[in-house]
Amino acid sequence: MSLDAVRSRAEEALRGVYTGVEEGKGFVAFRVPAERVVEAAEALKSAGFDHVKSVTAVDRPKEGVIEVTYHVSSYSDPELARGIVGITVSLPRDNPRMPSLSRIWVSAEFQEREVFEFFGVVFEGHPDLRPILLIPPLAEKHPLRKDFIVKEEQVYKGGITKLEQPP
Amino acid sequence: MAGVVDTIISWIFWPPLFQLVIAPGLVAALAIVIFILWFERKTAARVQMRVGPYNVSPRLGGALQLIADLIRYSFQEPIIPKTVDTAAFILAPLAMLVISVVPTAAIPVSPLPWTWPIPMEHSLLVALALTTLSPVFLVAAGWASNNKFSVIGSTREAFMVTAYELVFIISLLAVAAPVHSYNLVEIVEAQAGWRMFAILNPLAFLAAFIAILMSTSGFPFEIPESEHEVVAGPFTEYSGLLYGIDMGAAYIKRYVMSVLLTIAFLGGWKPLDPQPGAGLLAGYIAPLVVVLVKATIVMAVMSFFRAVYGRYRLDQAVDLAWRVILPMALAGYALGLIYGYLGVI
Amino acid sequence: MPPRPSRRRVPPYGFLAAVKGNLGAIAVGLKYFLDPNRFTLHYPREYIRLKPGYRGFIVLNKAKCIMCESCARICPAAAMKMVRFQAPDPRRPGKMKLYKYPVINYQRCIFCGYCVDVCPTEALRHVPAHDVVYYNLEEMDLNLEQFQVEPKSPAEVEGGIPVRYVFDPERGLVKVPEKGQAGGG
Amino acid sequence: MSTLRSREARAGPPEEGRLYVGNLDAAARRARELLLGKMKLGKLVDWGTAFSLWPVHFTTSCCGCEFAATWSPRFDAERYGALPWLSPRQTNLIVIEGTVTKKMGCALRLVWEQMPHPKFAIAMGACALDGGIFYNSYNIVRPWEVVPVDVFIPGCPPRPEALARAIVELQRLIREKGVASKWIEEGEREDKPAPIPKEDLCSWWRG
Repeated sequence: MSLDAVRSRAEEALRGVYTGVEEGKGFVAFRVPAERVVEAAEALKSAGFDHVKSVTAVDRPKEGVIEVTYHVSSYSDPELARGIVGITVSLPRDNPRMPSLSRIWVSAEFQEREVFEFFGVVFEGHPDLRPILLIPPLAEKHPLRKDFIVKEEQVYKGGITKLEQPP
Repeated sequence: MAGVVDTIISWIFWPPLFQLVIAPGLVAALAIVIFILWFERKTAARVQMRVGPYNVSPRLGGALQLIADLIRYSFQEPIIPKTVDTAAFILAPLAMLVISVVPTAAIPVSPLPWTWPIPMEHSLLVALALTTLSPVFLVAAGWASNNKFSVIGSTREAFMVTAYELVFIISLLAVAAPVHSYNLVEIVEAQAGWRMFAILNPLAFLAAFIAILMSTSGFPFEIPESEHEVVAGPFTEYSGLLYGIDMGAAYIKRYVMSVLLTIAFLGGWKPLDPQPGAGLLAGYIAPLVVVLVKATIVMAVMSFFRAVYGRYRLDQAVDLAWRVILPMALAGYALGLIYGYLGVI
Repeated sequence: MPPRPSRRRVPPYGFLAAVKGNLGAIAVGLKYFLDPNRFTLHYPREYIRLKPGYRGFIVLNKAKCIMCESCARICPAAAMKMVRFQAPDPRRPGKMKLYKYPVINYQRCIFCGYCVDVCPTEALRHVPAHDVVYYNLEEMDLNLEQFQVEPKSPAEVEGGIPVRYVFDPERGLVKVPEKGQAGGG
Repeated sequence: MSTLRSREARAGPPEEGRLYVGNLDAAARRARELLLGKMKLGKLVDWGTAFSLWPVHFTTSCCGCEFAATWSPRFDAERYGALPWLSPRQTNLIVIEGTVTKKMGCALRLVWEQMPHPKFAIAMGACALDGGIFYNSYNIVRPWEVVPVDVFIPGCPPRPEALARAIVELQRLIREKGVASKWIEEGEREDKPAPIPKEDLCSWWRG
């Protein structure tokens, strides 16, 4: 109920830009093409969404895309604070590049760095695109991509011991 | 034989030496500070429904805890970083320790003239002047450490100095006004019976009490060393014995100021009244013990506040000092002037 | 739910309120100073006996184990592993049989109790011991013999007194000695 | 990082033009022999160190709650003389609580180097021993690879009694093995070598 107002405000701002809508509980996401994301972000910012709550990404190796989602909300407008609006961008997996939104929302800066080091998404125009949590040899491997292998152990310890008597 | 013993006793109890080195000077100060630190930890624990230091000596209730801490500090590695000014870094705590004790030379503990280390007419002023010296070395210690936290802590200490020194001096002058004298002996002699200045002039007493807490980083005003904000304030780089000296010097300063407070406000040796011609025991040791017991009680009350109060911010403390405590001290001084004009004492 | 604007209660302000507040704080401190309600557990001399069902250290009863590997498979930290032995089968003479038993590595065990829950024959069970520490890492990686030995709580071994805490409506938590038997058992 | 100046002075010959006050080196050695050999100072030092373990706590995970509970009124660990202190220069015990990531490993090493000898370390919880449920993570180090750990506490997280037991055991270790007095006798405590050198840990750190 309360999300409807947020949704209508966001739809009004993004009219003509978005290509699809997904809705969850207290959350609505608009799919935006990568080349128009700056335009969409500026429209949302002028509509009153003043900060980014989180920047996340999902690696989909079968479809060959990495989807980057910005969750934006508002502190200044209590009506908009009732819901979270997402803008989702699909990027090609072999060369994920998109314009940085940290010029529009300053709070996106650190989280874009995090997405950069964990998924390898390059944010063009980011003021300081360095790894933030990982240290250099690991930061180039992008550990949250699906093709990064973590070591697993089996349930057996050692080999098989030959005994004369049952243990 | 008896002559030899008498000579030795007279050498030990030679006032300039005895007063500075043994009591109420360095040795008594260290003993009382060790007791007070233990008392402080136990009091805080008691109010917080804990036990406090205990297992080190279960029969004494953990009274040896500070001895253990002292031993551990003495035999730990004294780290002297390469970036510090070595001479100032080492000398500042030592100077602070020595300077903290020096005011006891001006504080008489008995009315008999042969017990005064330096016979002087304005002993209150001299003692006050000497107590204001030690913050300089605390600031120097922080400055010599060449560490941002030390420098911040030193700056906070400097702010606090400007806030409390005036309060302390004015509130102690409120005692000198009604007596028409700066001589501590005359001030004590004026407080006969229950007419001690803590009761006659509670405003000045409270102001002086809070000023002591502020000057020695007592718990509500533990701002220079507040460990949640600046790591350990001016002592961030100090380790081992030097840190022990640093901490000890702050507490010794509090002790010396408590002795001064006892003399000026709480009647000094007053239940006793040594007559001229009294011997060593009745004329020197007994009044000294009374003064030390009173000063210890004052310090114990200060330690109790650790368990009650939270820490002030720097701006709150300075604001409190200038806006509340300073007018209170001035009102106490005015009260002292009225007493002096009316000749109450 | 969006945050609702809360109405802040403004504390009383002014000189008299400050004096009253300070005196009240000192009075409360004095009350606890004079009559402390100290409920500290003197740990090496006293200890809290754990209730049944506490997820303490784990011990194996080898006779009950049916070598199903469920415990090793469910372990989220890969702390429980199966050790394998090949030995003659007592039922079929001349044939060899593969025996598998779990062992545990306390370096990794997070005491979640999944292995105990999943064990179909209750061969694994929790022991009410929780205050065991080690000097080196090697002795934390148990072998099959060590895994069957029931670990003892050092406080119990050293002859501590079991105590328990009850809630007193006036004084809060109060420490009382455990009823019944003292010492171990 | 930091040196004992007297050790530097002892190593080299006295420079010319300096005020040279007797054989300070030999005097110091004789004083040390007298104090340690004849007056049994070592036992006193061990006693003092054992009952004055001031922990600096290196909280990175949930074990910090249990650390707080150990110093709370119910399991008051100040009974052992252990006072939590937030400045590493004045402490002699570090309690490593929880997962140490690779970036935090450098911080752990730096804090460890700030502490004066003799110093001790307690690793608390499954994450600090072998990673716990993060055993196969790409971004953790084991604290015992970074600093020499004296006592290990299993658990996730351990109960406060377990941390209290670790302190009691550490006190026993110090008093039985004489770790603190050994440091005075030999000048340097023999550290178990940490497997990861500092250069690898702090390669990213520009400080």
